[in-house]
Amino acid sequence: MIEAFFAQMPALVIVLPLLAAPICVLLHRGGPSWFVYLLTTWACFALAFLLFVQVKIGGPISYAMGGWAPPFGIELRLDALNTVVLLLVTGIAAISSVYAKASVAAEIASERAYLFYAALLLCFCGLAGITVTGDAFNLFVFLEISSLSSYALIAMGSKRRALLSAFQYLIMGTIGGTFLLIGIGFLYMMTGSLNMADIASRLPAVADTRTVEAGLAFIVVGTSLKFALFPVHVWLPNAYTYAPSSVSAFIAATATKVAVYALMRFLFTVFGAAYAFDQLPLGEVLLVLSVAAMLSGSMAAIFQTDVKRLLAWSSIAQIGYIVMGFALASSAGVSASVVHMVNHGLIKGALFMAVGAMFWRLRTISLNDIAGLGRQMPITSAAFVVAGLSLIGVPATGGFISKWVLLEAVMEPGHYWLAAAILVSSLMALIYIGRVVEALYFRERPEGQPPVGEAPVLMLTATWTLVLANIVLGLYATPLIGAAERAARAVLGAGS
Amino acid sequence: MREHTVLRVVTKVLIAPIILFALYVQFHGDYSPGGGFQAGVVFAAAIILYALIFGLAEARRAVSPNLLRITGALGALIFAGTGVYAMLRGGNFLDYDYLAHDAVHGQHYGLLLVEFGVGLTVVSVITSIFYVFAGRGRRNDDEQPPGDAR
Amino acid sequence: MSMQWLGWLVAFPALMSLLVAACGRWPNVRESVSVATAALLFAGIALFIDPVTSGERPSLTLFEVLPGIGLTFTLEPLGLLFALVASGLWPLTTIYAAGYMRGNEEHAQTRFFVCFALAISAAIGIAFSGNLLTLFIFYEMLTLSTYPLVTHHGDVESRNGGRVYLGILLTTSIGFFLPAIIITYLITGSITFDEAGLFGEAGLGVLGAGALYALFLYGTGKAALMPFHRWLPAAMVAPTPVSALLHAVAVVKAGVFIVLKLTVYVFGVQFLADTGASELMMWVAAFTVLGASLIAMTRDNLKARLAYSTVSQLSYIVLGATMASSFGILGGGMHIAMHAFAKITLFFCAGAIYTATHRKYVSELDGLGYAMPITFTAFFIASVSLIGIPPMGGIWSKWYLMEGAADSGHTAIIMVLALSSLLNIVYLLEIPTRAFFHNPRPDTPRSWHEAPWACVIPLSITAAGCIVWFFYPLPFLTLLAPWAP
Amino acid sequence: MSLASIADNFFGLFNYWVVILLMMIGFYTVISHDNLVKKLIGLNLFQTAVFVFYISMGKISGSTAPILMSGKGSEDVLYAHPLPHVLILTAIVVGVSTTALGLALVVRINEAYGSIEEDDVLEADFETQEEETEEEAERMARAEARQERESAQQDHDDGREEEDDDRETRS
Repeated sequence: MIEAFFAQMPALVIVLPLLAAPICVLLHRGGPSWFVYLLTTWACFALAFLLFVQVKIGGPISYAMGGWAPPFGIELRLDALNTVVLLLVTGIAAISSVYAKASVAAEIASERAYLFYAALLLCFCGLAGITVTGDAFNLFVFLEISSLSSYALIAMGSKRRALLSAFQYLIMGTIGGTFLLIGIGFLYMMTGSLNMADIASRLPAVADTRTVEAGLAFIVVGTSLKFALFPVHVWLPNAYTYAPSSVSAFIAATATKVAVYALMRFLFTVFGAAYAFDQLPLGEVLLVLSVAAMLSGSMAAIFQTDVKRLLAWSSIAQIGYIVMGFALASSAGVSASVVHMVNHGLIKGALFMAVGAMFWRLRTISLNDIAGLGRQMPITSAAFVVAGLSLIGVPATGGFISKWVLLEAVMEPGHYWLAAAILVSSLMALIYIGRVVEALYFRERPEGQPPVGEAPVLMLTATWTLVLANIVLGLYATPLIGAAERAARAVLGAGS
Repeated sequence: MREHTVLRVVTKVLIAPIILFALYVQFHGDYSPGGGFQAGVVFAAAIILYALIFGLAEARRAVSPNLLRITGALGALIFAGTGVYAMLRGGNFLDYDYLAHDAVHGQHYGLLLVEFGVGLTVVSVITSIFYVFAGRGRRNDDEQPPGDAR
Repeated sequence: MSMQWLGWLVAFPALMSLLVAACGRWPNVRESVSVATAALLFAGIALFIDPVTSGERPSLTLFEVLPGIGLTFTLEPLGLLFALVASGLWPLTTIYAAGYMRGNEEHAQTRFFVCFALAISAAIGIAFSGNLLTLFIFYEMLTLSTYPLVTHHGDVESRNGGRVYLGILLTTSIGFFLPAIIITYLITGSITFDEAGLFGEAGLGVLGAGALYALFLYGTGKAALMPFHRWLPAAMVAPTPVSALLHAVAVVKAGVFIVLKLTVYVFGVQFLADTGASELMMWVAAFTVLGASLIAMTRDNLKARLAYSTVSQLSYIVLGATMASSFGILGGGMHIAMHAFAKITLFFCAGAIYTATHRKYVSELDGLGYAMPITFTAFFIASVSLIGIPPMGGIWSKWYLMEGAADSGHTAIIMVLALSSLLNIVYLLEIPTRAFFHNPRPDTPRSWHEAPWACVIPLSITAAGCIVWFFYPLPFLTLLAPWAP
Repeated sequence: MSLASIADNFFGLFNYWVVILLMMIGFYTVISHDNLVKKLIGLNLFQTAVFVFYISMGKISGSTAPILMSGKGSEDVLYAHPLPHVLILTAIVVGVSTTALGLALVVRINEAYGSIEEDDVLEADFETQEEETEEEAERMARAEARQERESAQQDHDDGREEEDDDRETRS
């Protein structure tokens, strides 16, 4: 029985939220729906952890959907790379589910809360699906499930700008998704298969055709749109700014990471590092774009007055770090990418949660309105400070470890200009986080504002869980780095 | 458009065959072209036609949005539940072989159940979308049939 | 001696800071806890003197931060010296701070004492660190825990000062120090401190080694080498006990201590002497010595003058390191202690003057010597010690530094040291001279007298220390024996 | 290359030309039009092009619909590849959902702004944003001035009392 259960775990990670979403709709009430959401995400987190251990011990797992053996049926495939991403996604979801209750009660009309949770579960299902699937077309479907539900979630934001932001995201996201679909079509045309491993084994025979090159280009552009790489990032700041707090925290911490994962999966597992980076100058292109993303994102973040928008721009910069890592196509680079994916997920989750807690009290989140909150919401503000330090890359936090491994990865082949870009961008992070911290602690509350108290306990617990996870990963990074190195070996070993 | 006798009569005559056809497409999906999605759309078309001719309020009374919410969720649950049931029987998710005593029957049952779930959800969702769009901004005067606006 | 002690000693002040925070409502209990913590810490560290001087190198690895790189504490003579100085002066600073903070009715005193304890914890961590990563972690912790102290007043001026403070220190550490560590790691495959240096077989040329050395030294922003010295005067907006702690004990000393430690345990004195890679930074330090002294002469604000004096004096220690000779290290190590005693006395005096009279400009101090005789006598003693005239301890460090310069053949450096002493006379002795030999300004009331006893006693003790170390420099010489002739 | 082969190339690949044409029309519409509904129409066209691309991919010359034949000669029948059809059915569902969601957003944008022209909407927002920015700058200046005044007075209150925790901010 236990063995049967272990064998079913890969599917359960997707099936549980898929079952839970309609249950939420049936329940028709916010409170019980929240409970379902909480249970589902924590169950998935536990599953992801078991899967992580299982893969670590026993190697990759393959699961045939519906009993149709790959390459004909849909295969769920778990290896060292996607178990880490899955652990991140489910972990953030589990913690943000604790956070969601109070935040949703404040921001979403109570008669629609159950729909909100259902959409959140679908989004979660999509993200988990992208992570575990080994089938190219299935990946597209899950990507669209998660995107569609996140458009809806963002549109539930309290300001009317949320609607336009969601619409713009919808246009950009759909174009990205369609590009991905075209790319997968090209691959299918040339190989006659949709299973990633199968495509990978058939590609070398036809690799020199323009069709495959075009397919690669479409896939890169399509996924880049989804994770907001530099020139196609315009949807992200608005979407994150106007989304409800719990959605910003969840999506900022997971959605872009999962899209990056999708691109990594295609580049390394399907095309192979040798094809994508040696035969085509993709590495150089991505490196330049990642530097541009880091510098422009950080620069834009410095000039924001809305804290959520500031964090959104910082996300664009941080995505640059992740892309830079795997664009090096070295083992150290890929593992640096994975490390930063996890760390940035934790950091941004914590930051958006802290900001969401302030929003919960103030209903606004501009630098002026949060002025002086350091005394009135000390726990929330302290969480923001610690997570901010991690974003800057101060030692003893997760962000430092990211920077360390990334610098190591870029300096190893002697790319000192990339190292300089990373450092400059970190120092810019110091400036924009510093602005928020100064507003929190060194300015007085705006005149005529009544004093406010702390956020609810559940919100604080969730925020601080992420903050503490950050510190633990900063002091004891060996397991994370070990996992990331296994991931790098897994994808590079399969590709080259 | 209730005044148009021709339309009313023709609609009344047509709706039953449309639904019947939808059911045919639905339940023959495992033998011939068809299946839940197509059947669901056809079925929803019948409801929408009814709403166009007899008014949104009338349609809402016949097929209430609340019912649609429940059937929509139920459909998804049937779909996922079939898969989970297969899991409980010892197979993989959606492995119909395990649903009955032998694989052939199992495949039939599985396909029927899953397509039924899909169909149910599609009917509900498409009709709900129609209700939401058509009812937008007219909550207060439901007497006005939406067809007049077009 | 159990190795676990090392970890506990680092954690002890940080843990006690929680107790201090908990006692926030009862100021007397809070201050007692602070002083007791400080004294216990000093005693705990002193227990290590014997084993370390007899050649032991106690080491403790708590856990691995990165694969192969642990959070490691290793005790060696330089670190022990720095830890002793920092923890020895802390109880005095705490007593003084209690007097100062109450005397000036400062706000948020609990936060002040908590951050104080955290800063000491970080300083001890730096002293004990066994590899560059541990060092870096505690270095940043020190910067961050002193930031709230610098911006203590919370007004616009202190905010700007804090901005400069944090900006320069974090920029240099993240911008220079971190890449330097990673380059070291990539070249040598190790970042653990080693008595023989790490670059022995790396085949690093003079240019590469020189560039890396410069990267490290500028990365150690706390060593205040020009042009990254601006944070030090900027941090003067802090209350005076903070300035004393920052500029005499923990922060700046941590900076120069790191310079010494890098020179000895990462590059190796022999390696630097052979390649001459540290020459460039030696001239930078020499320039800083003279430049900062010249700026100090133009400053009328007492604390700003002392700050620039600190910039100048710190570069003595950097000079000691960069001349790449045993005598230089010895002199630098001595100067860490001597300058600490002298400069903390000077800041204590500046704070005592402010508490008693609310005057902070040199030109306002005319004739105050008769109202505050103890304070200004102590100021005089400390100034003489800094200048390097017997019978004050400062002569020893200057002596060894000059010997080191002669030893390594840099006669020009001897000139620099001599010239700097002359400049010291000009800008430091002006203050006691004004206090004792000028007529009081007309607006000086007769009722002015010494600051509270909690301020006066610590500064008397530290001033006495300056004299004692002239006659009894043995403790430092024993600790620095590996570099002694 | 002879004219005939060029023509052959062109007409032989006509399905791709159709796809490219449709796709570009759709893409251009999305980019160039201000009207949100037109943008959605463009998006639909764009997606439809991909659907056509997939379906034409599954076509085999001389084949029939992939429905299992029974009876005489059934084993010689050439079927079109059914898998692309199935795939694209899924993609169509995704497309329908996207369109429905997009239209729902447009309806609500229309309700919130009274317009579905992107320029008007952005302008409306820009105006409110500008007002907010001005207001904020003013407030910031006031706060700074107040703080400088206060720091000049040098009075700081130590340890403000616990705030009233129960303040309900729900709207």
